[in-house]
Amino acid sequence: MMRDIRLLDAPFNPGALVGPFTNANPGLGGVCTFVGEVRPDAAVEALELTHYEPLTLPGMHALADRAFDRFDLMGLLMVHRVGLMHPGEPIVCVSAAALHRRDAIDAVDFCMDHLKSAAWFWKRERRAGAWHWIEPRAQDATDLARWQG
Amino acid sequence: MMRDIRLLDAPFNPGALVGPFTNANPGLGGVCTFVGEVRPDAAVEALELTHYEPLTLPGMHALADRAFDRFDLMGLLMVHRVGLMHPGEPIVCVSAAALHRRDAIDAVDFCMDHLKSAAWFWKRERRAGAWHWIEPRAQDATDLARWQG
Amino acid sequence: MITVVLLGKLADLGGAPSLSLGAPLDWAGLKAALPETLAAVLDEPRNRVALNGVLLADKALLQAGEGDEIALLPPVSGG
Amino acid sequence: MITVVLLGKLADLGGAPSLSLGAPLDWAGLKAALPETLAAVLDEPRNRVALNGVLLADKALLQAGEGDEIALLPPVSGG
Repeated sequence: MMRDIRLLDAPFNPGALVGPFTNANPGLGGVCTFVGEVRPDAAVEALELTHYEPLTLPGMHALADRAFDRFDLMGLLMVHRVGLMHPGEPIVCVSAAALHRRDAIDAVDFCMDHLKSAAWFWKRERRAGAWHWIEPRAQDATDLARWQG
Repeated sequence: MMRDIRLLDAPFNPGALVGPFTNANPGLGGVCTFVGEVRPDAAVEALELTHYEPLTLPGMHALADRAFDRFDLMGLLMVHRVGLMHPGEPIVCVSAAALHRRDAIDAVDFCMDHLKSAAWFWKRERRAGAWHWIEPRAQDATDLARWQG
Repeated sequence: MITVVLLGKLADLGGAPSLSLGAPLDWAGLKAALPETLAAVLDEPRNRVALNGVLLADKALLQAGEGDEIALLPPVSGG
Repeated sequence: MITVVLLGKLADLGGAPSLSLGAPLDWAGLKAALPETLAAVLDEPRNRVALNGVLLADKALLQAGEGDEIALLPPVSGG
């Protein structure tokens, strides 16, 4: 079982992670990968993601545990940026390897919904030289509710 | 709008397609990618996928049209192998770029379900030196029904 | 001549991936010109027919002439 | 000393990402020792508290001693 959970404080190349991850899961039927990037927004100069080490990384590991419990996975890669980021930079990469595509796709969907709404990250944007904290979005709560019950 | 729909008759490296595809969609919020490989099976020596050119490629384009209609996509990559394949070789790669992750993930899910069940491919396996045609699986029809109505 | 392309297991029943038959051909004429084991399954609704790359809604209405391509398509197994 | 780590917008209200306060501290003592604008929002249920990396079910029962780390956690915005 391949399991790679990381917080990175510098830019990363998702392809350089997903290739070796795929090769580390011989016999897989499929690999699903989601890469999120900082969206360009004319008004946003930079994005900063703060984490609290004693909660954030254990929280990601707990999420990985739940994904392994819920889906039939061979491997899971979950990498998240922290620190100062600029538009176009990858912010998150989740990759799941499984015998069957349904498990791989659903596991990525599940991990992304939880990372985007329930993970221990605090986000702020710099607009016109001033920092603004980002509030949770209603859509994130809706996405999360899909996995309950 | 980036759109890359291909049938390939030789082994390919998905990473070499997805990297340039991602770069060709500046401003994206996320990219979801699924790569399917020929699953190793002790009994299966090789897999052969036959297509009928006048239907198969237009069928993939029609599927891409439906994905663009149904989801809010910036780009779609859909590459499928034909010909003789061996376990561990990539057989399909679908990648969708969008502003929002839900569109990217759902578009890949949608395209994969349709490629696996409704696309114009005929598959056979060689076991103990003899070729056997693969029948459609009931699960494929179930997967497809998720997108109807 | 008319080219008949046989896909999937229909190629096994026909003994080759494609055949050349004399024009013209209607549905009965096609079946009469094909190996009997292949002709015997062609009326099954799950076996579809395309003429020059276009699926026929009703294969019994097939009318193929000189230079046409008929494709005989069993159920797909998918990608 | 007790380290108080302030996350997200609570760091703005506290004027720094972390503070050092004298031990021991209970919930009332912590609020009394913090800038008033920060202390004023700490009872809001959506602001959570962790002691040495463990979330408190009831922050009003906080008991922190020498060398402990208190984290004040506003709602996450997610990844």
